[in-house]
Amino acid sequence: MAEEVKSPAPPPPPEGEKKPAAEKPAPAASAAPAKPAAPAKPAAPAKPAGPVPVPWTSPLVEKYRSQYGSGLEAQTYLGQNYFTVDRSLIPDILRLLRDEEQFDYCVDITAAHYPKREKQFDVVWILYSFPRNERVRVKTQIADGASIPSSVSIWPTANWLEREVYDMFGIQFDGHPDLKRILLPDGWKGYPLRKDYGILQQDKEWVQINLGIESGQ
Amino acid sequence: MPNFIMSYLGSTVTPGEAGNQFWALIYVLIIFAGVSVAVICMNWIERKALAHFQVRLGPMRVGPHGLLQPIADALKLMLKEDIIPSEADQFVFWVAPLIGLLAAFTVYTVIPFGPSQAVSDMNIGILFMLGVSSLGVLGIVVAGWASNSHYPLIGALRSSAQMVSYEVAMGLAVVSAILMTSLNASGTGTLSMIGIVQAQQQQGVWFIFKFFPLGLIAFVIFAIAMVAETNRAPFDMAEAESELTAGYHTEYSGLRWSLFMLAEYAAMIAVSSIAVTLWLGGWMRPFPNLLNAPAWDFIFSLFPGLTFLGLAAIAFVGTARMPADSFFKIQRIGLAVFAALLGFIALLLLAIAVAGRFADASVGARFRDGIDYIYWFVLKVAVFMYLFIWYRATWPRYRFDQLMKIGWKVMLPISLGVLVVTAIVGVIVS
Amino acid sequence: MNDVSNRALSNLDLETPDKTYLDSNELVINMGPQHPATHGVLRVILKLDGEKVLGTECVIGYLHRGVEKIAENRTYTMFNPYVDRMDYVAAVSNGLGYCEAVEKLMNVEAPPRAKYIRVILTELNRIASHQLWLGTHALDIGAMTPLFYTFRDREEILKIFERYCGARLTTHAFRIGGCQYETYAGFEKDVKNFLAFFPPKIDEYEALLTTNRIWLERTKNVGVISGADCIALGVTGPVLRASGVQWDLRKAQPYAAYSEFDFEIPIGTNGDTYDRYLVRMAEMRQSLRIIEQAVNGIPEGPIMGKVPKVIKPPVGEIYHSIEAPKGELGYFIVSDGSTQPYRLRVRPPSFVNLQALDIMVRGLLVADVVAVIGTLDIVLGEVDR
Amino acid sequence: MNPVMNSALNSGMAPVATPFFFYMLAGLAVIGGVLVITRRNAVHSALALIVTLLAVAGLYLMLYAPFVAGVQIIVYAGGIMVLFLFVIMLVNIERSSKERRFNRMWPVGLAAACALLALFVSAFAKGKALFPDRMMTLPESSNTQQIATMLYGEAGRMGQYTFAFEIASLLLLVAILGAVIMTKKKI
Repeated sequence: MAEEVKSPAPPPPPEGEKKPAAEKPAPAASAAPAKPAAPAKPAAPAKPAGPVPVPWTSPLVEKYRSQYGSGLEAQTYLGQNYFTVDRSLIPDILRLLRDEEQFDYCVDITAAHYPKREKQFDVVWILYSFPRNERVRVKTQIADGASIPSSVSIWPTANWLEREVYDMFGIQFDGHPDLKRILLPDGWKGYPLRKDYGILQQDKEWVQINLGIESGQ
Repeated sequence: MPNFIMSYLGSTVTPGEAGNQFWALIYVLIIFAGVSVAVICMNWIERKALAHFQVRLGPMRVGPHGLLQPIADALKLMLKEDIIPSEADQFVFWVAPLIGLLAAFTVYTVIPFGPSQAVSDMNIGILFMLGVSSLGVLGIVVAGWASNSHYPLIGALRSSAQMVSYEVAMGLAVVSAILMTSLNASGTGTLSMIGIVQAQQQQGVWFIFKFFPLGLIAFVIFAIAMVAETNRAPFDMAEAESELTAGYHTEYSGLRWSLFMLAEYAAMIAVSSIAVTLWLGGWMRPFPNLLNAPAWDFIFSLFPGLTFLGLAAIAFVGTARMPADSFFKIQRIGLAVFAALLGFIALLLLAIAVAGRFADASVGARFRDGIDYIYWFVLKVAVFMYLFIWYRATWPRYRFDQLMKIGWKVMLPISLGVLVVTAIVGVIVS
Repeated sequence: MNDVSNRALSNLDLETPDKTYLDSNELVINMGPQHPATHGVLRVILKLDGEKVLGTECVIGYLHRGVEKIAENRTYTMFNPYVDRMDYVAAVSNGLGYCEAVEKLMNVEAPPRAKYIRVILTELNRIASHQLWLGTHALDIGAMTPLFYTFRDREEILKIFERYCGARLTTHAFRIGGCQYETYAGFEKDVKNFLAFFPPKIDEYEALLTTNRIWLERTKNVGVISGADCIALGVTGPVLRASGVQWDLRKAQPYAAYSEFDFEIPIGTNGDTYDRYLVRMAEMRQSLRIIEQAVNGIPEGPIMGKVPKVIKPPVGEIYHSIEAPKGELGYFIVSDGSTQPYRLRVRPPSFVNLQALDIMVRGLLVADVVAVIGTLDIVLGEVDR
Repeated sequence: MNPVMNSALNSGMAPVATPFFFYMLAGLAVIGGVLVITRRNAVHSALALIVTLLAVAGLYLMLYAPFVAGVQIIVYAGGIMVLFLFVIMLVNIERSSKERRFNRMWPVGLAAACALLALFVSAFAKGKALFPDRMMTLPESSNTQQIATMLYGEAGRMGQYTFAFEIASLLLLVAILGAVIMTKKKI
């Protein structure tokens, strides 16, 4: 019961993360619109590839690139900018973004699981700057079991958001004041948003002990 | 035998004064039944009135316009399982509602529904009333403690602090009214409930209008304090359902819970009676000294009958307006019977009024007057009851500290000031 | 800023020393998950000194349904109705955010008429959500009557929803690429009737509350939070605006057709419960303004954009957020080019706003906790997802 | 014949002041007092104390002192006992009920009780000499006014106890202020 129901169509580990690096200089101009989602609709069914990320150029990026070099990539996809940074740069980049670039509002922290990749997890910070009215995402990849510095000291709002990421993916945040499960009960085993966790799977032991029923399904 | 009954009915003294214990017992039973019925009526009226304040219908299913709803509720509560939490203090849990009920009902022994329509005219009447009604808080405190649960405990703490605090302002307001009773030739006042009303009669003015606006201020303070004393909105901190689920009676259910409700409503009627007695002339009809011709007596004695006639008319109109569907047949018949009953009572009262006018027997006239007194008293109390409902529909709830602030920092100084000024004015006038 | 983080971080010591809490003045009580004023199944552990709140801890997740996991196992179209079940009092807003996010990911755009319909319904929904908030909030503070008034008037909005799409609460009104349904005959008349019907009703609510002494005492200077604290804690929506930050995604980063309408962003000054009340009341009036402009200027044309039968966005990821009645509602979608989202993350405003509860209620009384929970306007379906 | 007047005449002036009522109230007071000191649970003790206080109030009534009885109910049963309960509810009943009830002071207490008993016995024995038999006159209705006269005096004349009363009031006022100052950190 536990394992047999996997997602009906197991999604292939996307290479979307690798692809941009390869195709970076290629047909950028044609597809990527500058600011809003362009009215030009792709004749969708025919073309498999939609718009692709293009390099993001701005003074901000130049500054950071000169500072950190290869550990940092800046791209734009559909008008949304994001950094892909090395895990080791994370605390510095986040703090700089808040202190110097006025990204004072941490909208969200989340993650995505790519089980076939060596570094299984993408951790994503979505930031917003009130003075600049601008969003930016910061992405990093970490391996299963690796931890990542907590950003609670940068944005207090990260407290619950990181707890949720921990709850759902099992990613450890170093320096988090109270890293424990938030949505699931404390004794629960398993991290439901990982791809190897089936949609009908549950912690049967917990359910039987705490709810006194055979199965929660 | 009729002579015997008539001698009671037409008596000029209370049974307590006469020292007739059997007669007193009858009065006690009548009052107990009357208050219980009043509470049931109040329950229905509150639900209906509140519903209409809030653009809904209220009970409509049990009986025509939900008239039998209180009875159905009472039955349900009596038949419910009596749950005592296992961790509760069994004995105290059991005894707590009785304390509240006892305190609420004992008060009625001195409430004067008329110059002789009271169980007893204690010479410390008002003191006794305040004292016994203050015992009611014991029931609440003890109930909250015995439940051995947090919300009831907080409710009990709030309630005890609140009631003790508001008793102070209440007592001072009462004293300023009692001071006014001493403004007569002999210079001696009275604590007797009947005496207080008679003092108003002698001075020819309700104390609410005495030394305007002093009497009015004292009355307003009392009117506010009595809402707090009875734990009603907007001072219903002790049972604030959004904060403490149900406050001190969270763990209570069934009959025990209904005893709390009974005590609460009985206490509401009791404090309203105090207010009516002290400031609104008690049983007196309007302008008893100005319009004192026998013809006026007769006209005013028609009021009880006319009131019931009006109620009967409302019920009849309600019957006529019921949908003609056969589904409503029983309800229609029920309402018609109810209307007829009201009409019958109305006719009876009118007959008594007419008989009292034309029968020369003094006993008959006194009997008529007795009904008159009770009618006016109940009418005045009913106004307060309606105000209680109105408050509840209109106002949000005070926070506990704000409540205490008002009690100690606003009401207490004002009532103290009113007391002092009343005393000074009284000395100057006399 | 540091001050905020310290306060938000300071851990609660909720241990009861030696079970003799009655001895000391500290009392730990559980508010919820079954409690009349926690708006669902929120459980707040309160540490009290008498009635003063020393600290709180929220225990959430009682309504967790794994919406994000479900999304990974459903196609984009199939997942659409699920979003209605998050913030079920503002289902239309949820649907709008989701549809727009997927549209953005597919790089298509809804036609103008669909956008106008979306705006009308979303703003009606905002009013309905605020009405529900007002009723329950007032009930928490002890005023029973506004609840019934707001439910009476909310019915008019739900009737419009029902006529439009058949459902009243979980409407599923929009589809990826536009709207499924053309407006019904008389839609505009219904909306215009509502526009005439509702302003006096707002006045009625305000007559009951705005200048009510008790209401003022219960809400003024209660649950104060500064704009800087709001930003640090990620609090958005009316709570942020009541703290004096004039920020509304409808203006800051316009979506749907909001850039075409003239409206104001009401803000408060003190960031207390009363200001949040005023801001939401003003927002209802502004919503009426938007609806009026939209219904008068609604263009003719198709209601569905050119989207394929099978929704299959290209590989990539997108974050799109809208101004839901509670705050910023965001969708972060990662697509692997298949018909199902590879990862779908919902950024729920209620969840993030609830985090501010602790610093808002410290030092207040139990009664204020109830008021503050009410004023945060959380929906547990969205907090727990 | 009017039965009302009849019964009033038959029962005389003091229908309730019978030995039965006296012994009932006195017994209640004693039982309550014993329960107060023997109950382990402080709330039970407090309830027993309330019973005692109410019984004593009844005895005051029998002594034609209704004002004192009323004050007893208001102040002691209604006010002070509520505050007692208020405090008791905040202490830990479970732990205090496990503690030893009688500490080392019990011989002193016993001695005091014995002395009191001896006093009562001697008073009872010499009662005839100390209190002349049946000298007490019943006031016609109430002694409230007499109390007032003693405390406040009559027109222009100071009462017997006016000075003592005012001193006591002042003392209480000082006590109130002291309590407020001690509990309030900032005024």
